Amino acid sequence: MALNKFQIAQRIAQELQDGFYVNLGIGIPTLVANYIPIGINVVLQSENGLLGMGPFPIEGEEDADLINAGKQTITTLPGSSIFDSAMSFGMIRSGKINLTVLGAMEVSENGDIANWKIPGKMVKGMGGAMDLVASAKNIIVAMMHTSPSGESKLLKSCSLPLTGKNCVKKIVTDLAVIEITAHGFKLLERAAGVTIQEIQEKTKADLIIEGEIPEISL
Amino acid sequence: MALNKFQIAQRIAQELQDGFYVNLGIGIPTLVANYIPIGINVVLQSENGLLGMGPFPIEGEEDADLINAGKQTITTLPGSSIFDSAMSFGMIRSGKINLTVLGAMEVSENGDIANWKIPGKMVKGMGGAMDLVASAKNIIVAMMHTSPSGESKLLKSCSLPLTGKNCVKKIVTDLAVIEITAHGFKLLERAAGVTIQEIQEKTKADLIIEGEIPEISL
Amino acid sequence: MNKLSKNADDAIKNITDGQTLMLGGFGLCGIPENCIAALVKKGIKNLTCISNNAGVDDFGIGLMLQKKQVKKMIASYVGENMEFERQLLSGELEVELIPQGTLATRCMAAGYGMPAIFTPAGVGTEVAEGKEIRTFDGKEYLLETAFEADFAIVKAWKGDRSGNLIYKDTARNFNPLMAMAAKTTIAEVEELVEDGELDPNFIHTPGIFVQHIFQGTGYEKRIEQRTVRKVAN
Amino acid sequence: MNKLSKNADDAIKNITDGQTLMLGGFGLCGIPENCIAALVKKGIKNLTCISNNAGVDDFGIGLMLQKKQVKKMIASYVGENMEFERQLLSGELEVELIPQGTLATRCMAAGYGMPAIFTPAGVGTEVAEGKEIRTFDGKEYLLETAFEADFAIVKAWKGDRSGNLIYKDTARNFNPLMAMAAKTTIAEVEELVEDGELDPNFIHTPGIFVQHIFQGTGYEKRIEQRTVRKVAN
Repeated sequence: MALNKFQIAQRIAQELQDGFYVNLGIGIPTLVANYIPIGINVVLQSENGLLGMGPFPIEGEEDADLINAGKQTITTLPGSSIFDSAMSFGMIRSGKINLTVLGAMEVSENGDIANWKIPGKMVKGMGGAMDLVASAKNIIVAMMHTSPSGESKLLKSCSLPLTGKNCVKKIVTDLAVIEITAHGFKLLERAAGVTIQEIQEKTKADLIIEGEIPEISL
Repeated sequence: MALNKFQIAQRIAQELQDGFYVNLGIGIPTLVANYIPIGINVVLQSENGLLGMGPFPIEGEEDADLINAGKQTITTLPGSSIFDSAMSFGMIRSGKINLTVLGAMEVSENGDIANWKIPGKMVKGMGGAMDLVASAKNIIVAMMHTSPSGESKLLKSCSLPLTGKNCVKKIVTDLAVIEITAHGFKLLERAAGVTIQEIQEKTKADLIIEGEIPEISL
Repeated sequence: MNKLSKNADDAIKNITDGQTLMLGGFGLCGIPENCIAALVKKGIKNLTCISNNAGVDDFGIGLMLQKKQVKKMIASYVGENMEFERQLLSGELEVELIPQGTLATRCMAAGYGMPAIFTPAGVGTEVAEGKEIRTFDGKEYLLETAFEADFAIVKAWKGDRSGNLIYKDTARNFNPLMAMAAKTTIAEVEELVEDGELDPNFIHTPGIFVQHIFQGTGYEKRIEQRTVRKVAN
Repeated sequence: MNKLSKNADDAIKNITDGQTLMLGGFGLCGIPENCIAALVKKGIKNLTCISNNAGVDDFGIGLMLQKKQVKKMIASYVGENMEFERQLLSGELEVELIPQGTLATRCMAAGYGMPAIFTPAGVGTEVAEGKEIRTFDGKEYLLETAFEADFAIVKAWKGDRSGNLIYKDTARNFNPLMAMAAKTTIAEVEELVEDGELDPNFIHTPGIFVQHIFQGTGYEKRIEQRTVRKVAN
């Protein structure tokens, strides 16, 4: 059975290591914060200028001056720090963020990602995504395997304008966990009950299959 | 009669305008702070990271954590601010300092300055002087007209390694006030009782003399 | 030198049609509400605006877009604004979308007297078109130039007569960068205090960067995404 | 992850011969006294040190020079140190003197992931020899590369377990820049506090840049130029 978005987030949370500084994008990536394993301390960065992002405020304690990059009201934690946008992207560019999780519209088998523009249709801008994908060493994409109309979002090459080239390291979808290797998409895990054949059918590029492919365990 | 170093500082203080941000180098330039005209408010920058440098502390109140670029204990004033060295030189490079006063070993008629090195003899380093002279729009050199051995410090071209090129706008010495123009040293004022002839004799480049040359009034 | 302006109208009085303005804020957080209102009231036109976002339809820079005061918008994310999208798709509005870190660093470059910076953001994308690419240590970077702006308009929490500013929490964002980056900087503050009331050791923007300052009024501080949790048991 | 070191010996334990170290401070103000003492005690050799100054003969980096632990010194001003001058003129010590703003900005470039920066400092001087010169808007700039350092050793006033640092007054200087710029950063602080005791809004160095932190002891805080005035009447 395919994973729902919460389960995708839960699977990604298994990638967290103690002491990681993590940037979570808007959408499914944000949910990863709810599944941080016990005993693992991670510090969440919000690129508008905060390290140590805490949970949403208690009702009535919202502060317009304290938001995350998704413009949501949030809180700080003991050990938090606030800084300006240049320092924020400074720490991103200099590789201090250990893990970046973001959504995508398309990912290609060489790790290109497209998630900011549909020509003539959607013009929202790239925000901080281009800086993040150009700088982070460890980028995981969280997304549905196919578009609402059933098209594969995993492709030989992206059709939409790119956000970054050769940058994605891993993809976690509702169907599978896939690593981007020098030779293309390598299937690491599959959703419980989902066959390799189904994943291949919904992937518009060849999957590398080596040995037994275990089911995703949550 | 030639000016002493206090009078040189006093003459330079006449160049201050209300609201100026000023960087004063070590030596005679530092003394300028003692002659700020009444009604003129200037803010002194110390390039180690302070705007609004105040006077020396009252005896017993010295704080090792509060020094100026000459490593002297100082104080802050109401309206002061502290910042790191990158921001300090950021404001210098972006031209926010209205006036820079520094000493020199040599100045040439095209505005080159040498003040950081005597090859094989003195190796102290340039500190912030190269940044200051490369960035400031308004640079006044405060120095004796001649070296202790009587050599002119105003030259056709500098013999010592340069600190910066084409940057000095004005020179105030014990003998004269000289402007650097596109055509060379232009004599603006002379010390009381000092003749134009004496100044020319002690200057190793031609002086431009236009009209009456008034005496320096303090 | 007196940096105090009476109010927003006074502070913006030298801004004229066709100029380039930087406006601080991230979304609606930390935006100069008073000055935006004054710009709308005065009806200054053909502006080039540099700001991370373009407000929402009825607040922030969105108010200036409604009045068609903006000729060109330089921003990183504009997804919150339908009027913006309409003007863009119809060709009424010129738009340059650039990566958020590039936006921040091009401000910093201007403030720090650096004519250009190198960033990897946008390499291999349409952002790189027409730009110089340079390889350092095997990695490609774009050469991006410092912004040139006539005015920066920023919002701070507290400020003093010398122009020193401190910001509150994530309302800091682009404000201190833009404050350093323009020919003239206007700061509106929630609370204007006397010199000496702010600790010199905790100033975010030193006064040297600020030419005009005033205490704003009636801050709405609209929240875009009001997210809360229930009180824990 | 635990960033706490027991003391200076513990904090510097991974530093080895031949590495490049950044050391914070301006003159003797804001220098990491405890770590310097530990480096001297351990006798690590062939170091390349990046620091604005080289201490005085019997304090600061001067102590490491006395023990001939420094192979190369990168600094902007070294006029306070006779042993330094002796080693330099005798050829025992390799020295690179660079403008102070260039030193600061090359640190910042490393911390901000910018491989190089442009500065006008040194154009037309021997500092420009062998360097790329580029003209922007009619003005010449040198291309200066970001520093690469194995360790940064900084001194702060207060720090917490997350590695957040605040500095006191002009003891800030190069410390926050170097803290961002090396592969590994060691911070010694006068007062180590629990997370939550420092106001997030007034942190000078966010903890992400700091890998090891400890509370130093016995700070001498030597003053180079004790200048005072008499009490006013």
